[in-house]
Amino acid sequence: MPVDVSTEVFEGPLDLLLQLILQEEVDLYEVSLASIVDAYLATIDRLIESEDGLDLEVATEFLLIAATLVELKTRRLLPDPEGDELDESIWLWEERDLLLARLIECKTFKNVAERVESLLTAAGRSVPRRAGLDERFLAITPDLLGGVGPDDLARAFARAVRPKPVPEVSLHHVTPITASVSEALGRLARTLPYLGAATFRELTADTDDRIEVVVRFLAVLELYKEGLVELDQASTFGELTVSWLGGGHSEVDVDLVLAGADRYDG
Amino acid sequence: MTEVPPSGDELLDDGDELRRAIEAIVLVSDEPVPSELLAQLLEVSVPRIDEICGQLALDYEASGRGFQLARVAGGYRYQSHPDQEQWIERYVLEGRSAKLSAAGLETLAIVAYKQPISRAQVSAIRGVNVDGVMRTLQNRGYLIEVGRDPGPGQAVLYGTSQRFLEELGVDSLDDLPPLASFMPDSETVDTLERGLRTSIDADLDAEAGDGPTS
Amino acid sequence: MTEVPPSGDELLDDGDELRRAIEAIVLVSDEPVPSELLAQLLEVSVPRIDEICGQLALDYEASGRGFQLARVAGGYRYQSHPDQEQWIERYVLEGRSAKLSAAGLETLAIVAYKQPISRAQVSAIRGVNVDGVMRTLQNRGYLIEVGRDPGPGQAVLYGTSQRFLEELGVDSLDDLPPLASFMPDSETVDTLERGLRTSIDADLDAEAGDGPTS
Repeated sequence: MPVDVSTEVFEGPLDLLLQLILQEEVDLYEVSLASIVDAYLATIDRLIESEDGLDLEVATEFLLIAATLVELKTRRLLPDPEGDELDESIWLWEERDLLLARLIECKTFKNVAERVESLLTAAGRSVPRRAGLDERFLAITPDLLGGVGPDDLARAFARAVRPKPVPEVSLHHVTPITASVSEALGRLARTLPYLGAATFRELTADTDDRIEVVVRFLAVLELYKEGLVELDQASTFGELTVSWLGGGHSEVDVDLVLAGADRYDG
Repeated sequence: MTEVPPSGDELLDDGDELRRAIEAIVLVSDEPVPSELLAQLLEVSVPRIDEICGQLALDYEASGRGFQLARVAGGYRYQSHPDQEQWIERYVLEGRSAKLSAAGLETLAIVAYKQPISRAQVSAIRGVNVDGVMRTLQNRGYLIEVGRDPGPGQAVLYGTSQRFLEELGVDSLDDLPPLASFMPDSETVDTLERGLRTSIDADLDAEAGDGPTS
Repeated sequence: MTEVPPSGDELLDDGDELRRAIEAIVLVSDEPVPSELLAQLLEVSVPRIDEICGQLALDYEASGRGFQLARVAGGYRYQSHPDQEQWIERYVLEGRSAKLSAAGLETLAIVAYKQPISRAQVSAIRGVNVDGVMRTLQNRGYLIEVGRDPGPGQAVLYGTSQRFLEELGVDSLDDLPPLASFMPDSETVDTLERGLRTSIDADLDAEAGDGPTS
């Protein structure tokens, strides 16, 4: 039976296999090679069919692991009655152990990563003082740029232009999320009836701003909740198509939708 | 968690909570923090901020700390105590080459890549007042005035100096590395996008009843 | 409070002078100040520095300061107290780095324990191309190039930076638990093993008698 693949946010073939096996045990209290192989192959299929496709290097690794898995599964289904292919079986066995060793190593570093993350989070609660010397003392040093290279300068620039956290204090006055969702809703409710249908990518083509993308996504969900649009996605990694169901354009529709948006008000 | 001092026998009062927050904010700031900003952040009046900061400065002095809370350019900042100057000089001269603060380096980087640029424009990018930092960089000979904005206001425009190029060890501004490879990556965006996809999938699955299973 | 009364009638002792100098120097530094450097500048032993700094950190905690003196990456630095996080967050902070993705964390974890290590080696462990992630980590200052593989190809070898320790808030890499302690538990290993088990294994086990166990 299908392993739950809708949860997959995996990084490459090894990670996928690791998740499939551990996930299957959680779901079924036992693991079955057959269903893992099936899920694995199904995922590769979807990746190949997805619009981004698979790059060759990644695909090779996926296929190598898949080949080993299929071989293992075949052996299981068709145990060799003669027993005269012992050499090949031993070879397969070694492949299996190699794969197992890689999975264990992969899992080990995932565990380390968790610890690193918790340390980073704990340390992130404190902010170090980086103000440095005040101007009185800068005057006595001859080589203020000592040790600073062109790359450091470029990094400093990147740091300076990195989007800054929104100061929370401003939220007391403007509640920007509510405003933006309403705004996005209004715009969608006005444009979608004319477009009929559009992909989410098209609906966000004019912005690079992550917050804006999230806001529009919330707006789309809101329309979906109100039964004004239909969402369709052909494959897991495919485009999300938003189709208007709300009939012709009218002010009533917009008002209705905007009324719904009030629920975002915190 | 706000904790009670280990052996303390009275709770920190409201003033103590404010004091602690002010200490934390001013400590991590690389510019003097205006009273008005502190008042806004901590949701108390400006006179209350000034009262607590004044008391705090006296406390540090009375307990013989090696630093001070000083009022500079309309804001508060920590600085080393004047009577510790000899040690600071020793640290600067012997300990290692003194460096620009992170704020100084970022400001310099913005001017280097965006020149000619006005103070207000640099300030808009960094999100803080940069008057002090710009003045320091100018005094050090890294920044020079290169003209005036033709628009209304005629703001002074700044650029980097020859000296800056020399100390950085490059021949000309053209030798500065291209920014593309240093810009914030799309990793975060990707993660977010994947998160969205996952939740869309979940919704669709729930709706359709037979989502994309294997 | 550990302060001398304002109208104190005794001079600060030697320890107090040292403490004040340390406070001043650490305050004006923009990175952790190594004990060795403090010892050299102040002409006392390293243990004496560590003793005074340890006491100072306790003093700040006991008197409920909004900041801490922390030992990080082999040195001392001032940082805001963790319980003041909410106020610091309200204050716009430049350069407060975005969270690392899972891929970033795993790559960092591998380099931290396997350094010096090449990109290809990290890639082999993770089973995916890590070029982009490694570049991001390098741009963020967590990874640095530490040398080149003497073998053919001369691959660049990477290690973690001082900055990584600072962000992690640990004194040195030795403070991280040994890698063995992160091995998946035997239950997980069993599950993984069963996931790859074929029925022929049993036959082979019987046949080979003492074959290598997994």
